[in-house]
Amino acid sequence: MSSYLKAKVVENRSLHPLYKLLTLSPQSPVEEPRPGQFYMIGVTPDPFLKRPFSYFRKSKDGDIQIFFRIKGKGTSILADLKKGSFVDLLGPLGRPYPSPVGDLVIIVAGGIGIASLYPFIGALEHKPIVFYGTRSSEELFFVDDIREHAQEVFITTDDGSAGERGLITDRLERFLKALDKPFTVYACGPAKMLDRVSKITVRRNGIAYVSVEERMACGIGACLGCVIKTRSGYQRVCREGPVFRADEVIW
Amino acid sequence: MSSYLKAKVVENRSLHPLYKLLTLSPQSPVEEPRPGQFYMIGVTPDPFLKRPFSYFRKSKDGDIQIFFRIKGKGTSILADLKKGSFVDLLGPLGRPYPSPVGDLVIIVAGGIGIASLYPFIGALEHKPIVFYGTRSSEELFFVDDIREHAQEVFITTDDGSAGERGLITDRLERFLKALDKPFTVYACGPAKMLDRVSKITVRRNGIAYVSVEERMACGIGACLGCVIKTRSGYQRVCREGPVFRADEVIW
Amino acid sequence: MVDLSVNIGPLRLKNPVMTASGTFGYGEEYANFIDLNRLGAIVVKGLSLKPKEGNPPPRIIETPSGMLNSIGLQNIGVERFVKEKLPFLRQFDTAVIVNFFGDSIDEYRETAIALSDVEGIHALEMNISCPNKEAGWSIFGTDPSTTYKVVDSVRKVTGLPLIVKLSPNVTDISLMARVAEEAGADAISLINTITGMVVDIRTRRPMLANITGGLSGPAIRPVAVRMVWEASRAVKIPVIGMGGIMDYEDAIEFILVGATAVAVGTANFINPAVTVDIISGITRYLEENNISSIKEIIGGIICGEP
Amino acid sequence: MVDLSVNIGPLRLKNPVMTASGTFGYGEEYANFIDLNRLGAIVVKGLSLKPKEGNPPPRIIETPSGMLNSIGLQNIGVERFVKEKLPFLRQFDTAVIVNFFGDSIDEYRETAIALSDVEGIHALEMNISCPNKEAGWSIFGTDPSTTYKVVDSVRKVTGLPLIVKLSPNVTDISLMARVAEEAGADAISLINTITGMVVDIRTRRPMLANITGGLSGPAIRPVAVRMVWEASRAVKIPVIGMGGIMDYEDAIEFILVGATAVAVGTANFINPAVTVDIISGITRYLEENNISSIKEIIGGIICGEP
Ligand SMILES: Cc1cc2nc3c(=O)[nH]c(=O)nc-3n(C[C@H](O)[C@H](O)[C@H](O)COP(=O)(O)OP(=O)(O)OC[C@H]3O[C@@H](n4cnc5c(N)ncnc54)[C@H](O)[C@@H]3O)c2cc1C
Ligand SMILES: Cc1cc2nc3c(=O)[nH]c(=O)nc-3n(C[C@H](O)[C@H](O)[C@H](O)COP(=O)(O)OP(=O)(O)OC[C@H]3O[C@@H](n4cnc5c(N)ncnc54)[C@H](O)[C@@H]3O)c2cc1C
Ligand SMILES: Cc1cc2nc3c(=O)[nH]c(=O)nc-3n(C[C@H](O)[C@H](O)[C@H](O)COP(=O)(O)O)c2cc1C
Ligand SMILES: Cc1cc2nc3c(=O)[nH]c(=O)nc-3n(C[C@H](O)[C@H](O)[C@H](O)COP(=O)(O)O)c2cc1C
Ligand code: FES
Ligand code: FES
Repeated sequence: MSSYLKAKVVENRSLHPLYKLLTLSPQSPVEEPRPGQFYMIGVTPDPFLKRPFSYFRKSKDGDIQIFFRIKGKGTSILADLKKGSFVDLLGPLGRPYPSPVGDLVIIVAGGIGIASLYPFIGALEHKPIVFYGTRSSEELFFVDDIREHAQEVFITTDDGSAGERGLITDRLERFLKALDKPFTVYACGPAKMLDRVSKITVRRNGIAYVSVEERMACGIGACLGCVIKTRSGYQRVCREGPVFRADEVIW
Repeated sequence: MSSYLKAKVVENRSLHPLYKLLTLSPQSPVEEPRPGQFYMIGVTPDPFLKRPFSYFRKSKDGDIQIFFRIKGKGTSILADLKKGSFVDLLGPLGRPYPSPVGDLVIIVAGGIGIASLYPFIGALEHKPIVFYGTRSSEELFFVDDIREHAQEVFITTDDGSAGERGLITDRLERFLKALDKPFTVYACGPAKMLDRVSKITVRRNGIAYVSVEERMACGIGACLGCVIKTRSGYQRVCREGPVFRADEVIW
Repeated sequence: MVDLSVNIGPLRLKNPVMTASGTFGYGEEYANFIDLNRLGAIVVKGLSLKPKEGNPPPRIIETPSGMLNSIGLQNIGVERFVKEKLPFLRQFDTAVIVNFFGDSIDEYRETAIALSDVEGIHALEMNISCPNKEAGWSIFGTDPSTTYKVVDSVRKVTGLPLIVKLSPNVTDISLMARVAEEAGADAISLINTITGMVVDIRTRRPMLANITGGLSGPAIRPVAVRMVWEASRAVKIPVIGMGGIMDYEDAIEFILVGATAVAVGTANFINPAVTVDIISGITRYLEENNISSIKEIIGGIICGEP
Repeated sequence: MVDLSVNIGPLRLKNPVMTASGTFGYGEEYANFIDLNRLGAIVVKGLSLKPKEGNPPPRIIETPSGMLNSIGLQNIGVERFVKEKLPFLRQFDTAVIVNFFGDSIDEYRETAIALSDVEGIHALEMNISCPNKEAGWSIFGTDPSTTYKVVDSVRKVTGLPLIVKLSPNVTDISLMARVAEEAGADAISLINTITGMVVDIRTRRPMLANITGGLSGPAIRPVAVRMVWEASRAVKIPVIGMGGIMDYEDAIEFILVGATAVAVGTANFINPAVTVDIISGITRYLEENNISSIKEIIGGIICGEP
């Protein structure tokens, strides 16, 4: 059950000029979010529509944290929110990451894609192997936390300022070539990355789940605005997703 | 010469739940305002249009002060402005109160109408007689200041909580009946009050100047949106006004 | 207690607040957020005889005080609606109005027939803002004679209250309102979305895959209010007003210019409980103004010298 | 240096940014805030042969992301304009475009004649969104045959570049664009305001004394962009795009969908220096994208699969 309520800004911390960690205290009871689910967050009257953000984690006080990157108008307005102000919060929404079947879980995060995968990494029974690619070392976040909950963390950056220089999908591909066990991949990041992850995984007979993005209006399945093309027709990212089986999605 | 510039909110003080004293520090040079002139003040993108406010006075530091009453959407947004935020400021605009010809100046202020008359009272060569009417004692402001610059101050309130109970125009009428000298009236307040002031003054062969209000878009005479009906046709409040000879206005 | 009930032709609604088609899914999406029993009526997403896939994404984009959509009338078709969605809606003491469309006069008629004897459907709303395959895909609702024909053919096959939903993309809304009335509509509803487009100057591509879409939300409200005012003066049948209603004040505004009921669309995306907030607000407004029935203020605008 | 110049038929503008009629007075009102020499063109407040008083106040009201106005075409008339306002405008190295209107075909023609041999007027823009006293005060620009007649009669009496300003309150903007072209327009401009209204629910009175007014500002931009796109694909003559342009990005959007030039209206009220900000912004955009002439991106929208 999702709810619609006011939430108070407890903190809106800058982790980088473009990345913020927003801590929200819901002013009425809310359902426990599960990794992979998201919230619609807004301030009226501007921006007009709410924006979707993944559940990132709970703060020490049990408040909801959102980790976001400033992209355009909506995220700029959210980035300017002061402590003590209020937002409209709708959620948790969408389907969470499904539990893995086997033991070997591979996580692939591109950029801000880490936001939705972070709580999933922490919640897994068996420590996963994490692939995390970003532009540069400055845009790598929470790596120590992740290491704690991971068997191993592979990092790539576009500029080589941390980990290997190059694409995270190339690093993943190399890794999978050397792997001879069944595995499940969970990926979140830019569409191009997800497409690539999907192809690589299929080639190695693995299963991949991807968390995809699309512009949203309602967030609750009512407007049919957020569809992506899948083998079973257009599916709503906010309702059937945001997590889809990669081989279902038509890129 | 009026200018368009950013101004910083130095203070936004509540004098009453509905009245605020806003202190603005212009971020570029601005022309000296004259009593009766006004500014268009806005914050983008909401409210869409700027709102007109009279020049009230200078702060000790030489900043511009605006005294306003919360009426609707625009004034509510201005009322919430925090210290350190910025507004768009256009002005000073319109024609100031003209200098009086004789010695006897009578000021008639209704409610927030005091905002535009306050600096005029202080600037007069000969101390005026001030009539100041409001709803109740709580909505009377700056009376001590005014007394300092006035020969005499007559106060009325709707509920009798300060001064006489009743309309300020009735008090004015009584006063004028007993007067046998030439006089000039300057009035600002609700349209009904101005109409009444105008009629009373005409009857006593006095001259009256009224500062009128109309909704505005441009503030600089370009849109023809702010007209009032006068004996010489529609006139722009922002350009030919806001101060008009009372006998020119068709109420 | 104030009386909120209104009549849309033969259909009695317990209050004048309904949902706008396409913004409220099939009702169930909002059951988490509001008690559906409180609504005057639920108008469901537009149906066609057969399921329809809709347009490719991206389908929506925010605009100043509004949004564009190009859903392309995606829907599950009459059969699945009746089987999968209607049973849920029958539980509620709220009128169910089925919005539908076709790409030919025949399809309109067949769809109306398929919907007409189904338990739990209380009225039909025909969306005529869609392309006519028999006329070069021009829009049914922008040509008076086509509008007459399609409404007339539906009128002849359904005994349900028939609401005709007008397109605002016309020169003369009064004319279209009169045509719908003459062709036998029990009520008209307006406005549907106004066609618009947005281009991304970085990629130089339209923001919607379909290039154009329909503008909704408060941006269009002044246009909607004007059209409802014009239309309601042109016809005797009840008018359902919509377009940018965000709160009870907006709803009252539509009622004052002549709407017997109102529909709330895009506002549901901003606040999923907005419809019940509006119903409470209208109740308060009537109480505070000592008005015993909402019917007293329908068309209650005062024009002319004060 | 990027080349910003464009041609509106026979008229060459140094850049594509002009002011929208009625929002820039007679130019002088803005001389405090910007260097008028920088503008592509100044379009002055609509003139009629004789002075016109306009509508009673209130004449304006804010709306979500926009405003309604019912100025009622108040103006000082051709004679006073030429005597009192034009000498000031002649000082600048900027094209002066005179917007005008009439309430009959004769008045349009006579006004055009009166404006045609005056030094310092570089083009005429005829506003056809106004009531025709010979046709029950219906709007000239909403009927194709009346539009043809009035444009044709003006075309025959003026040698100045003739811009026809279209009304958006029509079913088919492409048709109106073609009619204007066929009747001899050198260019078309659009959109004028969309008719709307707002009611005060406290007093139950319209917010404008005239009841209805014209909606402008960013609220209408998606509609304007769509209409400019449709119109510019329908005609060969240049199109001047306007409606809700607030910044250079919006201006580029209009140019990408086919506008050769743009006009900035309501935005002048928000920021009296916005026109020069837009000119600078366009210059920067072209430089950053290595585009040497604005002409290269006119109609440069990319549709279809990426
Ligand atoms: C289920 C889901 C979960 C998300 N979780 C997060 C998160 O945890 N942290 C985070 O930083 N971002 C997340 N996003 C992306 C975030 O919603 C967008 O970055 C945001 O909506 C952009 O809004 P804007 O107004 O700043 O940008 P706009 O000005 O609207 O657009 C800027 C750019 O962002 C793109 N964009 C706009 N809306 C979306 C959207 N809904 N999804 C993807 N791209 C969009 C636009 O196409 C454009 O390229 C998530 C998106 C979805 C769908
Ligand atoms: C030259 C001039 C000087 C002014 N000086 C002051 C001042 O010093 N202090 C002060 O508190 N107010 C002043 N006003 C009035 C002030 O501009 C309005 O109260 C304000 O614009 C209301 O905006 P809003 O958005 O809060 O109200 P809205 O929501 O727009 O409207 C609320 C009510 O205010 C009325 N209103 C809206 N705009 C105006 C307007 N421009 N003038 C009068 N009534 C309006 C509306 O009709 C409505 O009844 C002045 C007005 C003018 C024209
Ligand atoms: C996402 C979306 C989908 C819509 N789908 C339909 C539809 O299927 N049938 C229809 O008649 N109108 C449809 N509409 C139009 C609305 O019912 C309504 O007429 C319009 O949005 C104006 O109201 P609003 O501003 O309150 O949204 C849709 C509108 C939106 C925003
Ligand atoms: C206050 C005002 C007055 C206007 N007067 C005229 C006019 O006299 N003649 C005309 O053709 N258009 C007139 N217009 C329409 C504008 O020129 C323009 O077409 C319209 O406002 C859309 O552009 P915008 O959204 O940038 O304002 C007027 C618009 C406004 C807001
Ligand atoms: S955002 Fe409305 S259906 Fe997904
Ligand atoms: S506000 Fe535009 S002319 Fe006065």
